[in-house]
Order: sequence, then structure tokens, then C-alpha cells
Amino acid sequence: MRRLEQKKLLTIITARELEKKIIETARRRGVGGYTVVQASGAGASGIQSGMLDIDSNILIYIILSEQRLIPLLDDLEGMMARGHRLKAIVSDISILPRKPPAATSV
Amino acid sequence: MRRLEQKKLLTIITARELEKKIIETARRRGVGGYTVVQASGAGASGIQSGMLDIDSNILIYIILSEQRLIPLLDDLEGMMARGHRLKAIVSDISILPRKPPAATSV
Amino acid sequence: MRRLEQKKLLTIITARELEKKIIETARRRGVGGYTVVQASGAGASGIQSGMLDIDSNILIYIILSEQRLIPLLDDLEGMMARGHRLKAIVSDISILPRKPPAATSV
Amino acid sequence: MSGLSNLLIPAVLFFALGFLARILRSDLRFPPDLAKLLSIYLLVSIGIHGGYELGRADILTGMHAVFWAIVLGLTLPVIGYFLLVASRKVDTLNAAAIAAHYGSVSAGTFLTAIAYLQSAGVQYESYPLIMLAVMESPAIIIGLLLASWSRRRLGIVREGTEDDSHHPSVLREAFTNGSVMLLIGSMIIGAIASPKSVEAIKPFVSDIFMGMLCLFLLEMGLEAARRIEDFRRVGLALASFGVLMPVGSSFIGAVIGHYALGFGVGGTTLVAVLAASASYIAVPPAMRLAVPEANPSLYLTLSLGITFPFNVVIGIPLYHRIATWFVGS
Amino acid sequence: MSGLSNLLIPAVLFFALGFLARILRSDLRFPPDLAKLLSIYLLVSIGIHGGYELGRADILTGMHAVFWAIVLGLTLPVIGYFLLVASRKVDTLNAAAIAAHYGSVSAGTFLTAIAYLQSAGVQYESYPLIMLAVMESPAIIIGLLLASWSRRRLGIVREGTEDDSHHPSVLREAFTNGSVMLLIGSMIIGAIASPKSVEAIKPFVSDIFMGMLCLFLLEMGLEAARRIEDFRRVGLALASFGVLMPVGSSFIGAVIGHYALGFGVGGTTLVAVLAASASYIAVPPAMRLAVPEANPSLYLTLSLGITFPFNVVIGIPLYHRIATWFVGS
Amino acid sequence: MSGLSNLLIPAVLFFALGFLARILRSDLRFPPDLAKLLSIYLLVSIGIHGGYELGRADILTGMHAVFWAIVLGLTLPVIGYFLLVASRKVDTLNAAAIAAHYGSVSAGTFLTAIAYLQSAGVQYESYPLIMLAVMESPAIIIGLLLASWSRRRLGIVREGTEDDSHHPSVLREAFTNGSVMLLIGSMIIGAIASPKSVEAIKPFVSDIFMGMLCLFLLEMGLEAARRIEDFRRVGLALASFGVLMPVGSSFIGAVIGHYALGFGVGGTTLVAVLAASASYIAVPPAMRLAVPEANPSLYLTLSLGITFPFNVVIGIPLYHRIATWFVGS
Ligand SMILES: Nc1ncnc2c1ncn2[C@@H]1O[C@H](COP(=O)(O)O)[C@@H](O)[C@H]1O
Ligand SMILES: Nc1ncnc2c1ncn2[C@@H]1O[C@H](COP(=O)(O)O)[C@@H](O)[C@H]1O
Ligand SMILES: Nc1ncnc2c1ncn2[C@@H]1O[C@H](COP(=O)(O)O)[C@@H](O)[C@H]1O
Ligand code: NA
Ligand code: NA
Ligand code: NA
Repeated sequence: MRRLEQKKLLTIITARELEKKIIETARRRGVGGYTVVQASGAGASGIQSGMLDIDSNILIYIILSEQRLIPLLDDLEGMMARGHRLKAIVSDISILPRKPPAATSV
Repeated sequence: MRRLEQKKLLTIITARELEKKIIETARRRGVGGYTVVQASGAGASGIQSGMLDIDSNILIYIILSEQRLIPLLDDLEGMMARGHRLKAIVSDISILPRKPPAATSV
Repeated sequence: MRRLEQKKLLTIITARELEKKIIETARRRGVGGYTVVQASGAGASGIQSGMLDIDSNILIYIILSEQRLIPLLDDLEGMMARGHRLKAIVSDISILPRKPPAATSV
Repeated sequence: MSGLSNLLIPAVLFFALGFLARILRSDLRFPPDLAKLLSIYLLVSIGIHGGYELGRADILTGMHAVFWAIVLGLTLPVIGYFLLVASRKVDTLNAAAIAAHYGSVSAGTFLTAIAYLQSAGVQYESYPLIMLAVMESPAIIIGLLLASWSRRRLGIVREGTEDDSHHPSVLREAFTNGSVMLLIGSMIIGAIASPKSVEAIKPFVSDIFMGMLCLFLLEMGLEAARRIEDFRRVGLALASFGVLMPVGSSFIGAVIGHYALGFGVGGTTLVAVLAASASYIAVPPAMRLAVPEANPSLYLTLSLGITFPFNVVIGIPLYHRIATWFVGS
Repeated sequence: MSGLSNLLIPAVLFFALGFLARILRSDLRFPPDLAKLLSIYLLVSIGIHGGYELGRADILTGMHAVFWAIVLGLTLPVIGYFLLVASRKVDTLNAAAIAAHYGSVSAGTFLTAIAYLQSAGVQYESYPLIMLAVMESPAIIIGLLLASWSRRRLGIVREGTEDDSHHPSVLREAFTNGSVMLLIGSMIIGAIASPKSVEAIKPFVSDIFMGMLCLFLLEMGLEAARRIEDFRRVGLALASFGVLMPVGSSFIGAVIGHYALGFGVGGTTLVAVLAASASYIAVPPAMRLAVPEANPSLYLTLSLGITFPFNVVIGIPLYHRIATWFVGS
Repeated sequence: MSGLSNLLIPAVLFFALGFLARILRSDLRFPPDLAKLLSIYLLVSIGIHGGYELGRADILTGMHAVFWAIVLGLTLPVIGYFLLVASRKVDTLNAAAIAAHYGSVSAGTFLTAIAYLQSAGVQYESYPLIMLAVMESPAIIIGLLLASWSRRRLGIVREGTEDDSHHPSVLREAFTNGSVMLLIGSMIIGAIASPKSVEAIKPFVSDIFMGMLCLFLLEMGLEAARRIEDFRRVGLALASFGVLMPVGSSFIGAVIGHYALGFGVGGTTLVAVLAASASYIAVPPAMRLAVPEANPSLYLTLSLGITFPFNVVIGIPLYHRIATWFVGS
């Protein structure tokens, strides 16, 4: 389907406290947008019931181009190296390109 | 794994107000089901904190066949052309086929 | 990108009542972690508005290796055969490998 | 008190408002957690309240109430099951799942009945509250037995290890069900806490109670109307079961309330309401786990979409009449 | 009562606290459902309250109030539209979407005004409450008409079938909007429910009302401050519209309140507040559906980030002055 | 008042109920937002309340209280850190993260203590409330210093720019932490708002307070029991730290409360409780950001799973005894 753009979807699973930090990092790498979903879960660091703020997880979805993905993954790797717990998942997606209508030229 | 069916997963990210509209569109295209998740996020049209109804985002997941996907994407493109803000993401998935048990023949 | 591990992402869409059951099954199959998101939706068994506990859906995300995936899919197929309503979606992902820092050797 | 003036209780009016909002396809929707918050509040409040009084009530009558509650919970599903199978509208597994709901109870209906009696100035015993707590669960066991019995007759063989319906967890969950624990727990707390300290939480559990009940019924109205939309899935024959079963059960309940337990009009009405009401809290999750072959939209539409609205609007005043008639005679 | 002492109402102080918390980038955040819960509670409470009094009020004056509410709702957006187009800062479609917000109302502003009048010991009529309920919607229709008119002038042709703005659903939703139904429904319930049963919910709708309003304004403070951050998107010219439009409208409102409806200082103040306040509940979703070309962050920043805070902190005492001046003269 | 009768406060009984429900693997679960709603309500209410009284209290004693609160917040973590390192059960970075929690405070424990004193009819000063607000944060700074000191000793070099623990944001967040702002903000509002308008929110902040506290502790019970399940992760030696540390701290607190601040039995008990309680609101997120190498399940299990339940059930009556003994002598 020629009209679809090939992009990467980066899905980050982590604790809510890291939301701000990760989004700032992504912005610095020129990412235009993101989507966040509340989640709960469990892993090596125990249960994250989501009942208290202190153990709520989030899923951060970032649609981006491969060029932007690489440096962002470096940043995330750096955070993980410093002990932050996060999962960074990359998958291939195709997306409908945005064609803004004439009228919204504000 | 032969037992898995090849399908498409269409993920739509948009504002909650469009939920009804998009689901009706999908139904018209013969989609059998969908899954909706509350989200927040940010993009060209600013932050969608999810704190007020007026700026809550949703993720709509639709598992469907490629034949159904094409016309639905046309509809979504039409909505975007009229200025609606949404992201339509397509990815390839495999899914366990449903084998309904004998007993539920109601 | 050599540093990324190739893994499978298993996404299960089902009713909240099955959460415990499915997670126990996954644990028995040696799965280390999972992420759960609250959702609503509709399908063959009607609307799951998420308004009452009795019809809330969940999405369970499980990152795992193909070896672990196969037997887990068998279990899920067994549950579906007994009439449980769930969608099991498999997709290919790449993930940043975890490098635990020295200090957390507790 | 006439059925009409019953409609003039805010609680019932808010139920109607929610129902109407949904019918008019209004975008009025309750956040899921708010529904949860309201039912937690209602269970705790009614529990504290009742427990406080029961702590000062007659233990023997209490035992009797518990006994008859179990009897109701075990017999009603069996009756329902055979009616459903006779109707030929659903297979035996769906019949088992649906029947279980009618042996259990609905706290929302019970609370509306209390609001009704209060605004009608009718006195009522506190024992039916224990019955409310007790009746949530036994019906589930019968439901499971009916289901596995049907399975045997259908010749459905299941891999023993994996058969959920014999899975002890389902039974345990029937008794450790969140709302059951919340209700019983609060009753015990209300009974054993120092009266002085219970006084301190009275404003919370009493003063704002009616208002919270109104919000709860508003939400239930939305929910019920949404269920009604699945009506076609159910069909007229099955829908009529959702009306006739409670009316029939209410008679059995009234007989037990008056003759077996010797309650007055108020208490007898409440036992009739317990018998007539269908569960939508404890039973559906248990059935989804243990009788997965049954279609959830069938039993949810019946208990939430048909029986609950019928009981709230028409049933309660009717059962009150029945009780008056029994006690009068 | 001076503007300063207005700042000493807890409701306003909590708004400031929320605003400050956000400016200091505190991690204080309200769960989305809590915001929803609070507005549901406030609408129900104010509805029951007002409905109870209106059920005992003069029907003719009520009709008058409704009539003038509609007049306000239909004229203010047109004025706003031409001011915006004249300003040359936004295209006509954004102008239409923004203008619609100023013809509608903000329940939060209205309730803060009531808290202000109460702590100032000023009496007020109950009729403005009906106007609050009525004014949520008409502005939306004008907004849609202005939008499709602009589209024609811009020569934007749309596939008829798919054109949302003529889609009846948008109009229906303008009237079946959740908060409108909740408010009107509660008013009717307050009016028709038996006084005895209304008494039973008074503690819920009255005693804890001010506290709930405080939490609501705390949350609105967070929200408003977040919007202010989008200020640069809006620009000074547009921002000044967010201040001048309400002040201008308040005069029109005060004239109608005093001369057309003959209200006292309290009632006149409330009508001025209704005219001055901009919607952030009913209108934004309608505009997002029907005028998708307009940028949501423009109208949300204006109504939530600029007009709402201005009205709560400076506007209300100012409109009170204006009303006193009109009524005095 | 005996420890047993302490167990007869509804607040404590509801904590036990939640704990039990989880142990019995009941499916009773609180919606996440409800937990948030309850803590927002409790912080606002206690803030308004205390602020109202502090607005009328002695400023000098207030200053003293603040000074000693900071002293406690700075010294307790250091003591805890060396105990933990000496125990050899955790590495120094986990020791730093855990110790920080014990220098901070738990509002839930503090409120339970107030409920305990009230039902025991014991008078208490309002100053400890300021200490509660003050003590949330200093311990975090010490925690960060201990952590980076340990890192240096461990020879862990970090890319300066990216080192979170020196990242000013972490410090700022320690002071702009949501619950800290909510508490201090409400205290200021309670102090400066016109008494007349504070009266209007009294029913909200006073009457339903105890009931909300019960729901909050019910939820904490569920949470604590869930944490206990991670007990094996912690081990006996570490668990005993979760009991001995608070008892030790309570003595230090009682000495400061009585001798340094000259409080009576009530006030001294509260200072002892502040010293003994461990944070689960402000500190965990700060540690997760600034000491990512530390394992969250260790400090959360200790503060929520062991210290909190111990304090609520055994600690508070014990500290009350200690205070009585000090003040008596
Ligand atoms: N195998 C997995 N599949 C899906 N999500 C996971 C998995 N492992 C961990 N997670 C998520 O990542 C969070 C942190 O994981 P961990 O760092 O292992 O504690 C968990 O709370 C889960 O939400
Ligand atoms: N690059 C992106 N990655 C993930 N989600 C995005 C991205 N851009 C936008 N979104 C989501 O789409 C919504 C609308 O985007 P926009 O139309 O750009 O304002 C945002 O609120 C986000 O939730
Ligand atoms: N085609 C679909 N795409 C996405 N989610 C679906 C689809 N069909 C069903 N679902 C989800 O799976 C749940 C159960 O589906 P069902 O068993 O068909 O009732 C629904 O409530 C939806 O959340
Ligand atoms: Na029943
Ligand atoms: Na207006
Ligand atoms: Na402490």
C-alpha cells in the first residue's frame, strides 16, 4: 500500500516516575509526539499493582523515523545502565501520513 | 507456526470524542470487534492530559483482514482530510484462531 | 541494529476475571514478567463497557522468546477450547537487552 | 404507599435519569472507578450500620435468618434452572449460569428497598442484612453443580486438571468475593467497635448515604439501559423469565420472612426483595470463570437489563404489597 | 466586598493553590476520574438544590429567564465571531469555534460566584440556575452555522454525506450532553421528589458542597495553569480577547439581569457571570467533532487558561460591582 | 488505653480487614484513583483543620517545631544508614535508599494516631502537624547525599551531566512533591481564609473525616498485605530493622517532643509517631529517580509491608505509653 509511510514504533514500559524524564529525552531528540497509557505489571523488580502512585507503570508509545530512533535508544540504554528499570520495544509499523487541511493555517 | 492466522492490527490514536464515530465507521466496514484503551499524550495539537474529558486520548485496536483494512483506511483518510486529528497505525500480527466450543450454540 | 534482541510480543485481550488465571499460566511457562492495561471493547460476546468490573477487558502484554511462546499458546488454545473468550496476538519485536548495574547485586 | 409515589424517591428518579440519558444516547458516562467507589461506600456504610444494630440483636433469630438465607440460595437456582431448560430457549449450560444469578442477591435492589421503606415510614428488622451477606455465595455452588451435571449429560469431557468448574479457586472466590468480604467485614466492625468510635463515623455512613445511593442508581440506570440494548440477543421468552422469576421468588421469600422468621411488614418485604433480586456482583465473574461456555451477555442482560430495573421500579412496591397482605392476614 | 477578600474564599484559594502547584512544576496531579466525579457531584447538588427552590418559584419569571438565556446564547457568539475575524489573528473556522465557547457557560465559574455571594452575604434569585442549564447548548448551534458559513466563503466543499457539521448527531449531542442532562435531570428531581425524601439527601448536596467545590477548583487550577503554558500558541492579541470578551459580555448580562428580568444585585451578578463565562464542558467536544479544522488548543487555552482564571479571580468581584452599580442606579 | 482497645477503632479494624482480605486472596481491590482521592481528601482536611488552629497558635513554638522536625529528618536517616550497612544485608546504595524512608514520615500513621488519641480522649497540640509537613522532604536530601557518597566509595563513576542524584529536579521535586504542597497549601488556606468561609467547609473536612480515614486504611491494608508477600525478598534481618528502627526513633521523637518542645502526652505521642513512621509517598519516587540502582521492592516492602502495619497496630499504643512515661516522670 504505497500511501502508507514506513515508520518505527518505540514502546517503552517503565514506572510512572520516569514519564517526565523520558518524554524530555525524546523531545530533545526531536520527537514530535507521544502517547502514554497507564498500566500495571510485574517483573524482576516485583509487582507494580498500579494501586499506589509509587508503583504504577506506564506504556509510552512513540512513532518515529529510524534516524530519530537510534539516538533515542542510546539515551534509554544510558538510563538502563544507571539502573533505571525500563523496557524499550521496537517494532515496524506503517502509518497513514498526515495531510493537514488548508483551513488550519493559523 | 501454521496454526496462527496472519492478520493486520490497526491501531488508531485519537481524541475520545471520535471514539463513537470511528467505531461506527469500522462497523459499517464489517469489523466484528474492537478494543479501546484510555490514554494521554501530546502532539501537534498540544498536550492531551487526560485530566478532563475534553482532552483525553484513546487507542482503538482493531484486528482485521487486509481486505477490510483498505476501505477502512480510506474512511480514516477522509476524516483526516476534513481536519480530524488521528494516527492510524498498521502492523502485521498473527493470532490464535477462535474455535467456539459446541455448547455455546445458543 | 545488532544490540537489539529479537523477541516475540504476545498480546492477550480478554475479560479481567481471566487476568489471574492467565498470569499464573504464563508464570508456569517460565515467563518473567508481564504488563496489564485496562481496556473496554466489543466483540462476539457483546459490549464490554468497562463501567462495571464484570465487563472490563484487559490487555496483557508478555515479552518472551519463541521457545516460551509455543507452549504458552497451547495453554491459551486450551482455555479457548473450553469456551473462554480471549484474543492471543503475536508480533515480532526487537528489545533493548537489560544490563543490570553492578551495584544491585543484593 | 402507591407505586407512583415510589417513583418520587430521588434514588429511583436518578435510576430513571440514568436510564433515560442512555436511551437518548447522551454522552453522560460514569468513570469506571466512580462506580467502584460508590459500591465500596454503600457496602461499608450498610455494613457498619447493620452490624452496629445486629451487635445488639438476638443471636438465635440471627442464626435462623442465616439458615433460611442458605435455603433460599440453594433452592431458587434449581427452580430457575428447570424453568429455563423447560423453556427450550437456552442450552443447559447457559441455563445453569443464568439460574445461579437468581439464587444470589443484588445489594443495589436491597438498598433501594430500604430507601423505599424509610420514605414510606415503614419499620424493618435488621436481620435481612445478614441474609444479604450470606446469600451472595451459595447460589454459585449450585450453579457450578448444575453446570458440571449438564456437561456430563452433554457428554462434554474435560481434561480433569484444567476443568475450571471443579477448580477449588472458583469456590474460594465465591466466599472471598470482594463485596461479600466488605459487607461482612464492615458488619463485624460495626458490631465490635467501641460505640464512641462508631459515633465518629456516623456522619459518613449515615448522613451522606442517600445521596451516594442516588449517584449509584444513576450509574446503574446507565448500565441497565445499555444492557437493554442487547435485548434482541435475549428474546421475549427469556426476557419474560427475567420478570416472572423474581415475582415468583418474592412469594417464597415473603412466606419465609413472615411464617419462618416472623418478621413484620418491613422485614418480610426485605426478604421478598432478597429472593426476587438477581446478582450482578459476585455471580457473573464466577460464572465467567467456571462456566465459560455460557454467554455472558445472556445472564448480564437478564439480571442487569431486565430484572434489576423491574425490581427497582415495579417490584419493590409490589413485594411491599405482598408482604402487607401476608402479615395482614 | 473587596476583590481581595474574594481571594480569601477557600474555593478561590484552592484554585490558586492548584495554579501555583502547576507553575512550580509540582507532581501534584488529579486522577482523571476524580475530576469527573467532582463535576458529576457539583451538577447533581446544584441541580437538586435549585430544582427544589424552582419547584416553589414563579413559573412566568422562569419562562422569561429561559427566553433571555437563549437570546444571550445566540447573540454573544456572533459578537465574538466578528471581533475575532476583525482581529485577523485566526481564520474564520477557528473564529467560529472560539466564539461558540463564549456564548455558552461555565458551571465552575457560576458556582464560584455563588460561593462568593454567600460569603459576602448577598441574596440571589434561583432563576439564573435555569439559565445555566439552558445556555450550555444554543451557542453550539450558532457555532456550527458560523462554521459552515465560513466554509462556504472559504469555498471548502465537503462530501455531503460525511460533513459532520450538518450531521444531526452533533446537534443532538449538544442537547443530550452529559452535564446538561445531569443538571436538568437533577433540577427536575429536586422539583418533583417528595420534600421528605429530598430532606434525606440534603446533607449530601448541601453540607459537603463547599468542600467538593474546593477540590474541583484545585483541579481546575492545575488545568488552567497547564493551559497557560500553551499561551505562546495563542498570542497576546487573542489572549486579550479572552479578557475583554467576558467583561463586555458581563455588561450585556447585567443589563438583561436587572432591566429585563428585574433581579436584585445577587441575581444580576449571576446573569453577568453567565454571560461572561466561557464553556469548557459542552462546547469543546462539539467543536472537535463538527469543526475539526479548528485547532483545539486555541479554544481550550482561551476558555480554560485565560477566561476561567480571569473570571474566578478578577471577574466575579468586578461583575458584582457592575451589578451593584446597575441595581443601585 | 490498652493496645487491645486500640484495635477497636474502626480505622484500625478496617486496616485489618484490608490486610485479611488480601491474605485470603480475596478479589477485593481498590481502583487506583480511589486511593488517590482518599489521600487528597485526607491531606486537604487535616491541612485546613490544622492551619485553622495554627493560625491562632504561638508562632515561636511553631518555629521550634519546624527546627526540630528538620533535625529529626536529617539525623534519623544517618542512623538508619549505618545500622543497615552494619547489618551487611544490603549494599550501601540500597541502605541509603531505605534509610531515607525512615527519616521521612507517613501521614497515614499520623492520622491513625490522631484517631487513636481522640477515641482515647487525649488532648494533643497542633504543632506536630507542621512537623508532618516539614519532615516529608529533608530525609530525601540526606538520602541523596548518602547515595552519592556510597557511589564514590563504590567507585561508580557516572557521566556528570546525566547523574540523576545531583540533578536539581530531584531536589526540587522533593519540595514540590504533590502531597507536601497539598498539605502546606491547605494549612495556609485554613489559616488565612475568613473564619466564616472556613465554617462552610467544616462539614466536609470534619464530619466525614473518620469515615474517609477508614476507607484509606482499608486500602492501605490491602497494600501492606501485598507487600508482605515480598517478605522473602527482604529476609528476617532486614524485616527486624523495619520494627526496631521505628521503636528506636520513637524514643528520640518522644525526647524531642517532651523535653525540647515541652508538649503534653498527646503532642509527645505524635512527635514519637512522626519519628517512628516511614514514608511511602514522597520518598519512594525520589529514590526511584535518584538512586535507580536500589531495588524498589526492598524499601517499599519495609516501609509499607512491615513498618506501617507495625506502627498502626502495635506502635501507636506503645508510643503513647512511652510518651505517658516521659511526661509522667
Ligand atoms: N516479560 C515482560 N513482558 C511484558 N512486560 C514486562 C516484562 N517484564 C517486565 N515487564 C514490565 O516492565 C516493568 C519493569 O520490569 P522489571 O524492571 O523487570 O521489574 C514491569 O513492572 C512490567 O510492567
Ligand atoms: N509521534 C507520536 N507518537 C505517538 N503518539 C503520537 C505521536 N504524535 C501524536 N501522537 C498522539 O496523537 C494525538 C494527536 O496528535 P496530534 O494530532 O499531532 O496532536 C496526540 O495527543 C498523541 O496522543
Ligand atoms: N476484531 C477485534 N479487534 C480488536 N479487539 C477485539 C476484536 N474482537 C474482539 N476484540 C476484543 O476481545 C474481547 C472479546 O471478544 P469476543 O470474544 O469476540 O467477545 C472484546 O471485548 C474486545 O475487547
Ligand atoms: Na435472588
Ligand atoms: Na458566556
Ligand atoms: Na520517620
